[in-house]
Amino acid sequence: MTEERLLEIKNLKKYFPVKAGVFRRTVAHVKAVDDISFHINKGETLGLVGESGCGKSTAGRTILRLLEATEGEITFEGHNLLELDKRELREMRKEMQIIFQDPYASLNPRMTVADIVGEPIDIHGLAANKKERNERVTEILDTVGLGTEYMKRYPHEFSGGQRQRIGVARALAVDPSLIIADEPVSALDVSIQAQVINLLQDLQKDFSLTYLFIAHDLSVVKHISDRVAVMYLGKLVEVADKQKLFDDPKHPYTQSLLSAIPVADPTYKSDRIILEGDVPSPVNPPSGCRFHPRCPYAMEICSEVEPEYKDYGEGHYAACHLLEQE
Amino acid sequence: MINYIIRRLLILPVILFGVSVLVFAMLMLVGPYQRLSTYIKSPAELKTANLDSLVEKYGLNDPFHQQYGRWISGVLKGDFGWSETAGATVTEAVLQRFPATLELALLALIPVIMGGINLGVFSAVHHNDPWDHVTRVFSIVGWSIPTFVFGLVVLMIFYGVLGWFPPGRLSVWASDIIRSSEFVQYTHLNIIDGLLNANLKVVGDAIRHLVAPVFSISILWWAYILRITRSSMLETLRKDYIRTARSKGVKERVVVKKHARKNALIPVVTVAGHMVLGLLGGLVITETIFGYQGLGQFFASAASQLDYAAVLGLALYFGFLLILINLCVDVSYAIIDPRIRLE
Amino acid sequence: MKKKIGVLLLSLVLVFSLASIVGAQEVKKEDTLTYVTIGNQNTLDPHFSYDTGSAEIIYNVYENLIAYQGESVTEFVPLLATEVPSEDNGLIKDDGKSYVFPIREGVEFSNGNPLTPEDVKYSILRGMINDRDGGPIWMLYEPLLGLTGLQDLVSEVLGEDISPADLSSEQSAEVFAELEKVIEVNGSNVVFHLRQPYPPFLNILAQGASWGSVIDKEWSIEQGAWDGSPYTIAEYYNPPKEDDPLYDKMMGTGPFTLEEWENGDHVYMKRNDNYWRRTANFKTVVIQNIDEFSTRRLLLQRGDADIIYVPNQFLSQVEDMDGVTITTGIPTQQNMVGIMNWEINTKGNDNVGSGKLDGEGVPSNFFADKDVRMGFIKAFNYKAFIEDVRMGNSIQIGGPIVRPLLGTSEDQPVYHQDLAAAEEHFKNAFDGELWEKGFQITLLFNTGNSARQTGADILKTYIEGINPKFKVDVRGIQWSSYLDALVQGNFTLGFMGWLGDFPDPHNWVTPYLAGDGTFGGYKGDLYKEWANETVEPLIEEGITTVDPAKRKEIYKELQTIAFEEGIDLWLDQPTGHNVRRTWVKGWYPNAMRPGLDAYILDKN
Amino acid sequence: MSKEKLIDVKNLATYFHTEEGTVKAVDGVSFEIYPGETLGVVGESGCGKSVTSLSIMRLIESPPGKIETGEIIFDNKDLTKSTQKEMRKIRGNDISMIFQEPMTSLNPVYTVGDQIMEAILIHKDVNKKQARQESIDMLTKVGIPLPEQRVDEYPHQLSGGMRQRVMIAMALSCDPQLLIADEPTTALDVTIQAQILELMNGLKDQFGMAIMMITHDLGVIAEVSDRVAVMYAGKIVEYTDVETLYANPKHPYTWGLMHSIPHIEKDVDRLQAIPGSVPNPLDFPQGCKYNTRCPFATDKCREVEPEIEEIEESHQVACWHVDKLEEAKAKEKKEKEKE
Amino acid sequence: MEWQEVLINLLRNKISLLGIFIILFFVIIAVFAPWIAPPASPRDPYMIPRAGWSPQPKPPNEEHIFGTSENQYDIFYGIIWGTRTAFRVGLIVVGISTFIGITIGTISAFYGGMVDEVMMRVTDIFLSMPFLVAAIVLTTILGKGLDNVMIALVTFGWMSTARLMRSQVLEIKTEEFVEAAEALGASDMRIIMRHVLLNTIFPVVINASMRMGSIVITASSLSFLGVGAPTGYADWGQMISFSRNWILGTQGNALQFWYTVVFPGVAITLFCLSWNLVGDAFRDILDPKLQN
Repeated sequence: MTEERLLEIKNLKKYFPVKAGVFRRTVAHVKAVDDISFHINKGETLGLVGESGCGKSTAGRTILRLLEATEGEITFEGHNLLELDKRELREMRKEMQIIFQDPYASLNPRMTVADIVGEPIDIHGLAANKKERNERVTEILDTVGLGTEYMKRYPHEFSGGQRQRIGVARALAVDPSLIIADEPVSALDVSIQAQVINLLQDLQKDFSLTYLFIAHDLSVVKHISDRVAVMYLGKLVEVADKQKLFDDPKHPYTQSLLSAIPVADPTYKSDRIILEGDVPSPVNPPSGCRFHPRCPYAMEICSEVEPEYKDYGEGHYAACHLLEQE
Repeated sequence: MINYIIRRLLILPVILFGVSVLVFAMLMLVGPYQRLSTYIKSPAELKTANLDSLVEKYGLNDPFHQQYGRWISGVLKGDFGWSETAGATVTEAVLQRFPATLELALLALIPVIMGGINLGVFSAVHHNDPWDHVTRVFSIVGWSIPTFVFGLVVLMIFYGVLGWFPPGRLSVWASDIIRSSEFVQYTHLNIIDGLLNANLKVVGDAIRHLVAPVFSISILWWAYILRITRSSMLETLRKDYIRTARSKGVKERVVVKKHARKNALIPVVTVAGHMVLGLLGGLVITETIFGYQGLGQFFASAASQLDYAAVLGLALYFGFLLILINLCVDVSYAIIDPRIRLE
Repeated sequence: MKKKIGVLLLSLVLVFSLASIVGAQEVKKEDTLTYVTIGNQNTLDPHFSYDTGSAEIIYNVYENLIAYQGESVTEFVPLLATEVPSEDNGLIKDDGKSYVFPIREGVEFSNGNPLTPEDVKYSILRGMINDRDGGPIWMLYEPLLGLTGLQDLVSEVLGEDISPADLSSEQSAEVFAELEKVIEVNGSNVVFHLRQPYPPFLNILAQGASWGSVIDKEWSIEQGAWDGSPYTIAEYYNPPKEDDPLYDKMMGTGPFTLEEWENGDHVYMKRNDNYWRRTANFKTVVIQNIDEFSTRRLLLQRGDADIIYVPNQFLSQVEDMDGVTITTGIPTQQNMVGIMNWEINTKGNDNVGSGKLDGEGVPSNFFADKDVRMGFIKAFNYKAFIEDVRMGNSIQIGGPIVRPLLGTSEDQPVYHQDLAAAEEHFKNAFDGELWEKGFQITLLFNTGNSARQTGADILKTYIEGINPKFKVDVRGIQWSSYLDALVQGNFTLGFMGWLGDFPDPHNWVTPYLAGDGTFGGYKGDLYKEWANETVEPLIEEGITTVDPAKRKEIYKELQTIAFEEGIDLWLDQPTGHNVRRTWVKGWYPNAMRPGLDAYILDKN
Repeated sequence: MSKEKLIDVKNLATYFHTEEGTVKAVDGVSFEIYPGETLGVVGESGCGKSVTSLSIMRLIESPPGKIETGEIIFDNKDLTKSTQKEMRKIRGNDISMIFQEPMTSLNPVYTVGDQIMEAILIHKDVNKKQARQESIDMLTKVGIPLPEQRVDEYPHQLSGGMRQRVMIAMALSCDPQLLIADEPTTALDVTIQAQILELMNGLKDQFGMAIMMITHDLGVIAEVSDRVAVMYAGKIVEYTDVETLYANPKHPYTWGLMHSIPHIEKDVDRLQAIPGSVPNPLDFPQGCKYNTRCPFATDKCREVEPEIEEIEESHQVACWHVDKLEEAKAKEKKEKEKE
Repeated sequence: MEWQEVLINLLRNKISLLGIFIILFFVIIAVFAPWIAPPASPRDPYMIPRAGWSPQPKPPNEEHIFGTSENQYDIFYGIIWGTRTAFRVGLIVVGISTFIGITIGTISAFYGGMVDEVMMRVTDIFLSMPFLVAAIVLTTILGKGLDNVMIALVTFGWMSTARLMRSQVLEIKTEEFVEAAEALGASDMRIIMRHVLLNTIFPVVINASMRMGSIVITASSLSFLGVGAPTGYADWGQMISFSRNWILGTQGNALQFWYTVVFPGVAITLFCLSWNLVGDAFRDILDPKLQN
């Protein structure tokens, strides 16, 4: 595999202000994404996992500049995305697309499939005339496995799986190189998930796409990703090659996450690490290592010093004091 | 929540300022001589009235900011000016009429809110039953009848034919009583004063005069509240926590009254705020028809006579009232909904 | 819990309302008179008041030196004076320039203060110093000094135009010295000194409820009214209504006292038990203001009102009512006239279309052309108006003066509809140009006055029928705008009414015909010139002549000029009516009485 | 098994009569639950698993819903024939229920304590003070820290996991014999899901109750169930104990489902997706309802609906072509061995 | 749900069908007014011809099938041409105020921040006067006449739409399909027009349909209070105000002048009712919360 970096994230931060008081002044920040760095290579799939509220979706949206980053650097094919002006950004959007979680909310209910898929073509002027546009739409729909007979229909006439295909088709219409898939299958029925996962994999091959695959379901992430990044409370705790991460998770959080997954095999018995308590609020995250209140191996230093996020060999990044001591 | 209320209170002067500028600007569309006619009642007065000196005297030809400044500096000192329509200072006129309107509005609101909510709940619980259809038809038809038609019909039937509910605020004999020295007017609300003085005849007479206007003004809002409550209730009855309550073995009556109604009231509270707004408008018509001397009638006549001190004063007063009502709405939200209260 | 409160409240309402329904029927108190009318009162200060609403109250609380006798508007009875002055009893002296009033003794104000001649003098002078803008006090200045107001007197005395409000105390004293000459206390008499004879002077003094009312000097000064000093004219001249100390307080010698006044809503008056004549029959008199006719009607029907105001057009609704008496055909001192503006302002005035004689509008001098005026006059359907609109309750007039005043007679000529003549006049107008080109004009009326509107509608109907090129629009506007249109000269033709101040032809010819009259003054310079030459000398002669026979001829001539020249569209003099419960006894009409006289009434 | 059945559902059918037509949400379902065991009901959305549970509770909104046929024998009574009054005595007391969305299943305007107490006050003869104490005890049992404080808090002040614990506390407050858990962990994060599942397992033993666990997650089923019913389009298509099901699925749907999900413990290059989508409940296909998606479907499948039959001991399947599946399994095994 | 589907549902719903039927009935009357009631003066057909000068109403007869009102205005003519007036006032006022409301609400919600703050405070200011009262003031100032009535109603009639729109847009703004459009590089204008407006329009249409009725009532109330349509103008509110002093009949014959209030009263109530019926049914159809 050639290690050409398509996307490089450096020290990305996204804070949301918390306003309170009589004058609605900003009194605190929700540190949804707090200083994360990673990269995605061309043609690979990077899985980004974490529990709800850990900032993974925010990270995805911030990379696309659907949300304005608070700080950091996002380099995409050599351009720093954060420095683009509105017009340049609009141009750049052809290269990066997003697929959403909720197939019901992500399609405009008042537009026909042809219009939904045709919209990116209209916006970027990718078709010279109506005929060409329709041909292109037909072609894309065909690619995602939808027949042309659906073109004049509205989203609510479709099942969840078909809708997700429409969402994929829309993303594909501009012929992007990067697709951020934000929990693309978690709202789908079990029997449909596989269809969409297979489709995504096929498309990746056919169009040499790069994916940032955001999900909370580790089994899906494991299935589809080349590398996996684990987030906890706005921070990356571990990033590694898929095999390495699942065989040899270094961070205690990754370990407990892996052990918490129920396995569809009644004979399989795992030594489950049950974490105590809930994920703390990102407004006022714990000091030091953010995982320390729930960490079964927490030490004194963990509550005081934030562990460094660093490479523990062969691109296996992690942030944990345990590892440093070893 | 408290912060929010403080914020609202801080914004109050801004809104009131805006309202006063808006109304003032509207009034300035009228030429100075035309505005002067407030002071001239008949052609006979034209003979000796020196129009130009009057314009001069009242400063009607001055630029906007000067006239406004003059007025607002008076207001800041508590002087809202003289109302020709009322023949009193605006403050006096408003204070004098406020109890009447308050009494009417309160009596109109209480049955509306209580009755409308209960009917709405009833209608929602009996969704698609004949009773539901009857109340729905009532609500749509009730909402479609103009107040002035309805008021006239009510007057015709209940006073003209039956002689039950006379117009005005009190009968002459009753007003003799309340003006007598034994009778203490604590609140100027006749019903309450009557009760406090243990004079049931006055109470009875006051109520007798209030029934018809209350009835004709509230029919519209009954229909409205009913409708909102119904749909809100229908929505609430489909909520998961209703299912939870049922799954605990809670009686259906309790499910409706305890679990559903309180939640369903949250949107109704907003509407109740709107309702008060509309009610104030409706008072203009109702008070006119029933010869009930309150703020609504005052506003109508002040407006039609271009009595600008009164119009401005009343506009500010209404604005103030409305903002207070909105605050009340917000507070009642908080009472009902802990999510807001504990914010 | 909530439900219980609801049930409780509901049953309370039911119980109370049922109880009161039963209880209310008995209460038709005999010692209370309830009069329900419209509008509101401007003030309770007699020297400020110039409207019937105020007068209705003032009339029952204050008294004058003399009053009209019964239904007559020409004969008087003494009231606070003991005799009515006349040439015969020698109390009118100096060829009608001095009037002597012996003041009645033993009369007290309702606070117990005795009435003295000094009070009378104070009352007259206080009124003349007050002399508010637009007020009625010109009616004292005109007979006594031949001036229109205090401003004129100041100019005359000081020889320069200073506003009375700016007088120094020395100047004030100087003016006051001249002013004081008009009235003199002579023992128990009060003597008025007129600069010129003024035949209707007694009428002016007899007019109740306003400038002639006698107030209590001591009490008035206590309240903060004019302090009686010669030096303070500036301070008390033309007070804003809201600062007038007598605005909402009353202290008269009359049969009733003021109990409570909520302007625009109600007035309660109590019997004055200290009254110098027999005390009134009613303990309480209530005047309620309810603008909605239906409501008033129901109050009458249910017996909750004893007397109500019924506009002419609704008379039919009370005609067959049980226990209700209606008196119609009462002579009044008012008329309705179509005023024609001789010099219409054409700039920015959308009542005149293009403002030119081009078929799309009318020129400024449209009504200065006699043929146009006569065309309009001849096109009007008088018969329909009197019969349908007035429902017969009206007398047609042939000039500004109403009957039975001097200068009028039963056989006086009046206008009749004559469409052929109207066509002829229109053909002659503007040398035939008008007939060729046509015109477009907007007639205004003040909304709510359906008689005026119908008047305009009648003109529209017939004039448009004469020539299809004649286009007449009728537009209703607020009273304020209507008045504004008149003052600004935007008025074209519109109906106006005049309510007599005192029953003398002078009070009728002046507003309509004089170049500076209430209406005549807004007809432009063309009219002023014309009036100056033709009518004003006659008006002047009329008021300074004492001999009634001579005066009659003068006013007859004025009436004839007005009729023949078609100065205005002289329409009618509506007759009055009174609607009351039959149990109200003792009522009789008087054209000059402002509405209610509770003293003469009784309920069995 | 000779144990006495706690609840016996026989041929239950619940239809919804809507304007667009009749929705046969549950169409002839039979199963039983024994005391102390966990029955897993697995299926995709719209398969009728929730309606089944609501039918047992008699909480189907009527109209439009109606239990058409069948019996639900509980405590020697047929619940389908019970009055609502009788049902209220059972609900929350003998049978209680927890739901998928802990966010929306608690009434936002009452405190946690109020809502737990309500159930206790209805079913137990205690006063308010005792009820409150019991609520606090229950909160302690479901592992909520500072229960004395939490009892007076409102649902929105709690996290999702906490709320689900409150729901469980509420459901168990009257010591029910059967707990119906309708997707209790679907809305929760993996680590919280693990907590809740652990908690439920612990409480099950402690309270000695049976659980009917409804979920779409084959992993959750495998973890907690004793026996499993697989539902598809209003029918149970396979019904057996959990080990048998996972080791030897006999219905093509069960088999397809298991192949279509990625497994954390083993890697595959490509998932075997079930084609098509769940049929519209207003327009179910004729014959076997799975025939539109089944790789083994024949004309027979398209015409006649198979009844559920016991093909091995305590292994019921509703399929005409169990043999074909076995062939496919064998083929697959061979291929794997080849590799 | 789509337009066609909504329409089909509206036609299927008995309540809304009744409403639509009544509206159509009024539309036919309005369109064919010149044939149903030929105008006396073509120059201004909206002025009701007077059949005489008497102030007292006259009962229905052959010539005037609904009778004549106070001052002899032909009631039939007034009702027929008043239908046009009702549509004109309703459509123009609702149309313009809805447009203003949509614009302000959308801009306010879409851009947020200071823009939102200022616009909402302005809305608050306009909302701080009761609608009818504000309309009375402005109509009085501008003078009688239908145009002025419409100006007043528009001036004080846009706020509810603006607020509704704002809350709708705020809701829609966070929808994923809006984000999707943004991710595709769509301009703000395109997002507003194609995504936001298209999805917020139904509640606004419901609101507008409900307001059709109440605006006509308000306009009539102004006429009733004497500040609305010019005297004699074909306007239902004025027709009712003509009946105002006659509604009680005479003693012993309370229904003597029934025709003066019944015909215009029925017309205005039916008109308002029809819009409410459609609006109500519309809401039921579109309210996803009420759909199971």
